[in-house]
Amino acid sequence: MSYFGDIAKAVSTISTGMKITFAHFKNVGKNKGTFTTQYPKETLTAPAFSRQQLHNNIDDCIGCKKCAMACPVDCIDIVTVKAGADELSDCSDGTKRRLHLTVYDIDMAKCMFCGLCTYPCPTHCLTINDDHNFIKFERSELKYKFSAYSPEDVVRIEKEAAEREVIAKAEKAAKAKAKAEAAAKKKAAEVAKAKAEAEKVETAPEPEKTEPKAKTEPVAKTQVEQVVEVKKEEVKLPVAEAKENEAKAEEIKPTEDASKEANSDNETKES
Amino acid sequence: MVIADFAFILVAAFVLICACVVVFHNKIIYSAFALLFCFFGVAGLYVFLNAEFLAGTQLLVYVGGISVLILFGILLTKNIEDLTSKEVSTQKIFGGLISVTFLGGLIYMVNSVDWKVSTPKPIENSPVEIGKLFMSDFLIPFEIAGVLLLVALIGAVVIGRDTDKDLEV
Amino acid sequence: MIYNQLETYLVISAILFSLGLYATFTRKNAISILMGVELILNAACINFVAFSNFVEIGLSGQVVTIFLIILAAAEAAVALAIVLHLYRHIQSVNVDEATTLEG
Amino acid sequence: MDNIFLWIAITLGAMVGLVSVVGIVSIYLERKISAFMQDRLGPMEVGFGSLVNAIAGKEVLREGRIGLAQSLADGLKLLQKEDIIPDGADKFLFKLAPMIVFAGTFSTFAALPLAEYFIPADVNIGLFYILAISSFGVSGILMAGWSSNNKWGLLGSLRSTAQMVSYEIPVGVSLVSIVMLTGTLSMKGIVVAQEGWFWNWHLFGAVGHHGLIGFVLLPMMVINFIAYFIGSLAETNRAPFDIPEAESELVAGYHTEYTGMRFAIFFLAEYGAIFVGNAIAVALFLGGWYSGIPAIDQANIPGIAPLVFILKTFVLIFVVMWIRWTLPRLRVDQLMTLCWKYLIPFTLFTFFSVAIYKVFIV
Repeated sequence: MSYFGDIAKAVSTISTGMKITFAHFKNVGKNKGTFTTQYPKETLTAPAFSRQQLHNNIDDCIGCKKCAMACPVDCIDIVTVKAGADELSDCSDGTKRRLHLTVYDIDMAKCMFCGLCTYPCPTHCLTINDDHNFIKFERSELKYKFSAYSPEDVVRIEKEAAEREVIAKAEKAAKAKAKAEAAAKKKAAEVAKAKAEAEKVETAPEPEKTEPKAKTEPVAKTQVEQVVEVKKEEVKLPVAEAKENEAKAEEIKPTEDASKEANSDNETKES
Repeated sequence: MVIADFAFILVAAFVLICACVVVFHNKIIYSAFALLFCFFGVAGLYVFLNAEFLAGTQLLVYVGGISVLILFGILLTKNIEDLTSKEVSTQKIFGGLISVTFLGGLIYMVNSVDWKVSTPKPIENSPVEIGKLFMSDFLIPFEIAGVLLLVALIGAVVIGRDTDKDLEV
Repeated sequence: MIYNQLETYLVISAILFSLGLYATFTRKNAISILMGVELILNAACINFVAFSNFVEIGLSGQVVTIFLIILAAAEAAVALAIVLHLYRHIQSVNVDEATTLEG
Repeated sequence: MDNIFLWIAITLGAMVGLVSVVGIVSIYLERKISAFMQDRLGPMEVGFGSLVNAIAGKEVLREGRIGLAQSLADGLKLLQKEDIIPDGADKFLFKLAPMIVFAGTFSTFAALPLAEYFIPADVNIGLFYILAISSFGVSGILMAGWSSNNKWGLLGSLRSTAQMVSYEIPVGVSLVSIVMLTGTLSMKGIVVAQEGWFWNWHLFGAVGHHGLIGFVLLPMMVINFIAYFIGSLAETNRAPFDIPEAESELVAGYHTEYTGMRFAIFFLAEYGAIFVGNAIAVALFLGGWYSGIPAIDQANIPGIAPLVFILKTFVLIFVVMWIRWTLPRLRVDQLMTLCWKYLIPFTLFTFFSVAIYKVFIV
């Protein structure tokens, strides 16, 4: 009897399966039931805190190279040229900029999206955002160039910097000369003084040595505190940004979220 | 009809070339595939002989069955990389002599005998007529053929089994 | 009018027959010999069908050919089973090496 | 003379066109249906307009396409691909194999009765011819598998051959029942026997022609139809019987090593074989070009008969695809069990029943 029982079982199980697939077949295209997006036309917003694309706001960058040092895979390439006084505007938070960024390249082919480079940035100009459209035809195109200068500008800036350096060197040399002369005069004077106070008391230097030690310790503590405070600010900032992003996403596409919820409902039902 | 002649020459040449490949090619797998095409060409010859039903049978049994069986046999019994088959020269000479003698004799016979030929006329609905013949004039051979097929089926299974292992179970 | 002559078919079948004969004589591989036998059977089939077409004997020739095809199928199946068995015994399908009956 | 050549050329051209169109449409349908059953949308980008624009080098608009020209674009892509022949392959057989597989499928189209006067070759042994010539493709598959010098190819082709040869028995026996009932092997004759209302179709026991006693035939014919349908699935290596090209075991089976146009030919042949298998089912069980309502058939609307036939066939093809995306793959032993323990006994039973009906009742 199991022979016909098997046939009956086969018929019933096959029909059950076919019903399920046909139900799915019918549902596609309606509000529920499609799990994919038509990618180039419509894109999903990446989840909050997701690390996709590095972006540098070059107007705020002071060229400190802290990001390049923090990068574990050395994907950030920075070349700076010293700028003249007041040649560059200040950052949005008031930090002075003293360096021209002739090269600021991030190779996203090397990048491992750890986000470590964004934490040490003192002006918060290097951020990691949720733009995930990385499609390029050549690997070299994945090298994002953030420098605001064209090649001609770079040449000009380097030339100016070199001239300035020459001037600075000359000034320095002059200064050094003057200093040396002054030092020589001083030395001569000291020598004269020394000769005058040739044989006097010798107990004075001991208390002078202990005093600077006592002074340095409180200074160090205050530095540490400052660093901690800065870090706290940094931690707060991304959270606020993320909240803003979420709010924006909700404003723009409430329907999509609703459909997503429906999808998740479907999934739970199926499972 | 020139077209029919042309087509016939094509088919006949195809059959003979394939048969030559079967006999003379060194790679046995090539012989097997050539045999397959030879059967196919023979089916074409049957069509020229107003035997469409037989052509279909030839295709179904020879091309779809026996050729595939032979191919399976080759793949199961040979090292697939080494599919050449070597011949012995003395056998070649004697075999060739006998075959050529047979060929000459047969062709001489074909030419010398005065065949009582009538003009061929295609038989309408030949499958029905063949079926009627099976059920009347050839009933006993038909039954025997059925029994023979059954015997061959069982015999092939029994012989083809793995000597002792399966029989003990 | 080549295609409409009995002699043409007879000659083709004669050539096929002698080729099959040559294969059975010279080949050492058992399966090759089987192929030669199949060629010979096909030559016979062509003869039967040709006579059935050109001589006033009705469809008997075709019926006999069907029996031939049945025979060939049965023969091929059994022969291949034997060849496989031979291969298992002597690890070869060379008929010259199957010498256990020589004593 | 000239007329004959012209006739041959037209017929061959029409058949090539039919095979290609059927292949392209089936591939598109397969992609869409599989997508819908997996909650996707499938190809949506390449419409005919965008394809023309892309070839002409103009800007490609993305709006409003549902991917209608996707399989055509795929074909064009495959045409341009490099033709790779593996070093260890047997070059001659490797090149020959796809042609033979395609020829095996292509030749079967010759006897398909698309309409009463629209049969490329109305042979009086039409059904037998289709069965016989489709077995020619088996050797092509074996050839492809062996010549590509690839273990997966060889295993896949051996499996495929074993499967096709064994499933020819239930398919053949179930078709012989129909032949016995109608008394003809001609496809046209079999279809003409189902003229009239849809209960005259063989699936419903041809009640109209045989009277109320025809209801005896109804269960037999349903069993026959199901057996034939399962058998044709297995003969065309479709899921759930696609162990010859089981991706998880054999990469792609016998066409693992094939690329570019040769692969496309295999693909086309596969879909052509599916069409033929289902077209036979339509012609033998589902009334062929008759729509099932006499008024429509007698209205003499030009082109309605082939349309009805092709529509019915594509309904069955939809079922084939539906099954593919529902059922898991069978094991080899399950495959043979289904064939020898279930299909063959059932088809033999229906065969004897129809014989008894034919001899004693009609």
